Amino acid sequence: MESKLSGSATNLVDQLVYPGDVVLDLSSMTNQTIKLGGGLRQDSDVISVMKAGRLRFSKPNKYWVESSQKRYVPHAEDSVLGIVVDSRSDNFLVDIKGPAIAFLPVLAFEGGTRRNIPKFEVGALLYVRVVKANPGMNPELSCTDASGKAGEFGALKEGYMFECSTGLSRMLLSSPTCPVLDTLGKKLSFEIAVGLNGRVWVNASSPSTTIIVANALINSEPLSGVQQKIMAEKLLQRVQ
Amino acid sequence: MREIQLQLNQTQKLRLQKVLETLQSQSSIPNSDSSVTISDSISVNHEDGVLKGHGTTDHNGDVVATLCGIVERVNKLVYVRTLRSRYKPEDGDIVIRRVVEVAQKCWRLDINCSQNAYLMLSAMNMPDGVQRRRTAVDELNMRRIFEEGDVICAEVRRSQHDDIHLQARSQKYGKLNAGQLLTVAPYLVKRQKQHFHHLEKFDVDLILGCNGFVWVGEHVEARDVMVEDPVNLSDPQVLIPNENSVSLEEQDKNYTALETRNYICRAANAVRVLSTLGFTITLESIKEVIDLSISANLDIHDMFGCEFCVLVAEKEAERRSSSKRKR
Amino acid sequence: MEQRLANCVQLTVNEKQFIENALLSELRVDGRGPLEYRKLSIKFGKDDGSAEVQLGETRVMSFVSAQLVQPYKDRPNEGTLSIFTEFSPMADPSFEPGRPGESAVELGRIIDRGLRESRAIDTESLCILSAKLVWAIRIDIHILDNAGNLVDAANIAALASLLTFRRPECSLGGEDGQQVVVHPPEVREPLPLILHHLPVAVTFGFFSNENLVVLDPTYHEEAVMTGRMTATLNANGDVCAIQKPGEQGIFQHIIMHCLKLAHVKAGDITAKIKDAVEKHNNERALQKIKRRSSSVSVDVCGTTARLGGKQNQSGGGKDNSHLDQLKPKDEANFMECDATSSGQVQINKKDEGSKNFTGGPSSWYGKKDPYSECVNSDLLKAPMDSEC
Amino acid sequence: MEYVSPEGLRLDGRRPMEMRQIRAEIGSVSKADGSAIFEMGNTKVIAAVYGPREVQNRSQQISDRALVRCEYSMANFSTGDRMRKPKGDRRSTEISLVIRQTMEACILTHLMPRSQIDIYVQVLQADGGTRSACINAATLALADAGIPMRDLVTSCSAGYLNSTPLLDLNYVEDSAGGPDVTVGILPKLDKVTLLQMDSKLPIDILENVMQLATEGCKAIANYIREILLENTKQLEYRRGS
Repeated sequence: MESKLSGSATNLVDQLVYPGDVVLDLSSMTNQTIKLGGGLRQDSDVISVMKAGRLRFSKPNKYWVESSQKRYVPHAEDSVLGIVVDSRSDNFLVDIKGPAIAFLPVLAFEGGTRRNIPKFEVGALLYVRVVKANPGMNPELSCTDASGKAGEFGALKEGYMFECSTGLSRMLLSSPTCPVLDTLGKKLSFEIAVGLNGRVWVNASSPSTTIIVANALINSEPLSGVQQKIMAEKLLQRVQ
Repeated sequence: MREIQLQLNQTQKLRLQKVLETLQSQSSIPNSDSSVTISDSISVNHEDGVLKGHGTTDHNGDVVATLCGIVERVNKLVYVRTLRSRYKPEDGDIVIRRVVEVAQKCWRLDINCSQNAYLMLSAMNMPDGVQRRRTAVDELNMRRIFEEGDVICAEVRRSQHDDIHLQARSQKYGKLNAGQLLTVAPYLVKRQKQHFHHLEKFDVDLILGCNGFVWVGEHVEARDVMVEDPVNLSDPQVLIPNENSVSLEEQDKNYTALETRNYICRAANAVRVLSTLGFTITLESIKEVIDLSISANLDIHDMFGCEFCVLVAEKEAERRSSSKRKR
Repeated sequence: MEQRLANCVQLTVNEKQFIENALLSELRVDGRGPLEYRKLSIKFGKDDGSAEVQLGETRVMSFVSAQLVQPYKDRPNEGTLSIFTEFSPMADPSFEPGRPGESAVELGRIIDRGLRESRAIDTESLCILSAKLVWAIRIDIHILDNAGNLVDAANIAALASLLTFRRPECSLGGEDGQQVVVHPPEVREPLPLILHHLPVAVTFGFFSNENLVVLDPTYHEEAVMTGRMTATLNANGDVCAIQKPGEQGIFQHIIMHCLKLAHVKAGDITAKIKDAVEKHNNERALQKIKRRSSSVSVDVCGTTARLGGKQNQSGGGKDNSHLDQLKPKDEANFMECDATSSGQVQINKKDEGSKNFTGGPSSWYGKKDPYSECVNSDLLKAPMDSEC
Repeated sequence: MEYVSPEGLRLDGRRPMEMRQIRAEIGSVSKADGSAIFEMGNTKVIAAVYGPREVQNRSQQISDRALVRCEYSMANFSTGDRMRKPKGDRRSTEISLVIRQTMEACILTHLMPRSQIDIYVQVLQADGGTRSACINAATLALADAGIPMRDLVTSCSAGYLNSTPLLDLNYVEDSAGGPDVTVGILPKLDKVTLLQMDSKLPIDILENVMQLATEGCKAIANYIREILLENTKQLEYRRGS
């Protein structure tokens, strides 16, 4: 432990860390401001870990712990897939797999006014953006991007939605495009929407394509890049 | 079959049987297949185009009933009118029922339909009779107007699929005092122009609620029970002692003469008799039963006797056949 | 209110539509065909009469136990069979803790009817003393993970555990022939139950589109489908129970078609169960030989087994409670064993031994002491008497 | 035991394909919105329906359809041995569930959103076929309450004893341990909604027994329809115009 502390924190970056691990010793650092993300905590003058995962660092000074969970902790500016569970006069209640139901104000749509409130039935699937995620409050969602344009946000029609871990959805969103999507995309044509909250929506012209893509994605979670590629290719061969 | 629940002796049975036969022969149902049960096909002329109304559904192109009742046709519309069922609200209906809950800015009434109805505070004439925005104070004083358990008469304002809203924007609506509330099957009360009646002969008020509740009570000149001193209303602290002091005086005012009470009971029993026999409850039929009971010199409690019931039935059959002949 | 909404996360409209649309082209979301079963695996516990069934991701565990009781008055020569189900909120958040809900009761009844009414178990062979003492067989079914089609999984688990259950042998002795002697497993090999046939439950799902029928519906399909039918058949094509509890109407010819399909499936599943049981029995037989020849091997294979009687004596037990009840008659038994061997090995041996014997009563805890109730009752002149 | 005599008569003198006498009465509970008594031979059940009414427990409210609840119970005096039965035993829970789902299948629940319909059925005399009698009584009560339904559900049981399919088993035949098939059908749509079966029966014989039970259901459906039609007519005649 001591040896770790004496060195800079960088030796833990991209390593697995566990709750209680000390990542940074502020006393040994010379007046450097750092930004802490999820899973890290300041404990007097050390920074310790709160959840198991990989420590990530982004220049110049951001640290966070990345892990894969079934539930989602809302975070502002995340794009997520939500399910409408109820509608009230001023809000739609949307489930985003978070600890609390999220509110989607009825006016949070492009050009939204009292006159043209959209109608969603219970169980509708929406691609939305988290606007506010303060602890102790229900998260607030929006169906517009930061500039007020609808963009890709809104209700997703047809297709199939499956749930996965947050890790998988992060992998699917990573750039360069993750191998499994890359391989599948070369042979099949399909639409996909990935929510950071561990929900993925796939749509294709034929149900068989949708099922293949969905199952390939679900199966790719524990696989490395090369394995993913092999798996996807095998699957495609079997189909053709 | 829903029989008439009476202990009849043999001759009474025969007499009632005869009455029912007369009624059957006089019925305005044009033919026997206009009454249907669930899953019966309704014959329609598809060429003219059909609008399927309440109580019908489509099964392989056939119009099929989903209720037991009478098929009614209005132009292209075909629907089934049920007999026994809960009340189905229509705009403008007069309803009577108890307050079950005092909620935010509204009272909730169980009006014997699939859902409780709302009477918004804003849909009420304020006691002071002034048109104005309802304030928070008004909201706090809602229990001074109606409490849980009060019997209220109101009008259906809007009966959309979701919510049923009532209104009581006239002096004739509001809380009902000094009388009896009777329950009958809603199909026995027909929608008419006039649901508020004053039987002058007996000084009795009669309100036929479309939801199957009938009010028989002491005649009230203008329904001003809610009128209270507006100053007091806005200030509840003044009102509380006031109320106590007034109570004796009010009791005196609320005293109903024995004679009136007797008439109320007689009218109420008349309604009960009609309801047992399953006859339509109208002002005329009630009046007739009361007159019949008086002319027969019957005590109020004897009105449930089988003999009287049969008598009423016979009279009703006679009345219907004579009215038919007139037409 | 919000909590309730959060708990009942339902299927999205998209999923519902997709599941039905995909079925129209004979496809299911997990890649199966409409009439395919999920992968079935049967595992057996160390104890006789315990089985864990995994059907796709559905996991059900079943444990059979037996106890000597007085028979019902109207059936003095027959042992009894009862089924208990446990739907823990662990397996599915929609299960409520506490009293068994409607679905738990229904599941228990379907399995119960399939086994009991079709006389799958020879209950007469469970009688020891007519009108006085019979074996009561109890099946406990625990749902560990709900991923759809609990009925089939639970039924297979119940059958597998019944097939591997062994009850101690009993004989009548004493002067009047009324004394019951329960032979500990070391002395006489415990007996399996006699099963005449295996009623296998096969569940079908129906959808609002009448032509769609699926076999072995998953959790998501269960949320979409509008009707369900469970047919319990044996491999000979005898229908033992059918449960179609209302819901959507189905044409009769479709039902007959389903029954024929179920017959084929029942044959497959029966074969699978028998295979698994045979494999387990072979392993068990091998173990037995090993145990008798070398005590060390017992130690190895007994590690996961519950330490039974040992803890009664050593006192530091983790599941003492249920074994306490056995004390009165087991004590002598253990003493004997103690004398012959020592240490851990001996403990395991004893454990192996007593387990078959105690397997039954061990899960009756929570009730009154069953032995004082049934064995030491005045009816039975002779108390239990180990011949060890 | 011989359940069918060589002359082809059953213990109570019926032919194998003969149903017991059925009788129905509408409107036996004055407080209920709909009620009925249904008798099949000595089996007698009473059913009462309340609703559609406001949902009592608001957390159970369903926003797009009506909540249907059902409670089945057996009167202590309904069977030969008169004993106190614990309420909510497994059998009644199952039958409640079965009746509820059977009735729910035919009630047009989407027409009455956010309301509740309660069905109470009680067995007054039990002599076999209580489950079927309860469903028939519930159908009548629901129709009497003016609740819109897709079709009338009717139910009847059949068994197989002494190699003979028997319609409408009574208690003695029911407790003989032979197969017992209870069928509930939607007569107009000609679909089977309820099917329960016990004991052991080869598939092809089951088909015959099921067919017999279905015929029984249809006969009951005709009777129920007549009763309902007559009831409607009488009410209308008395009400007048």
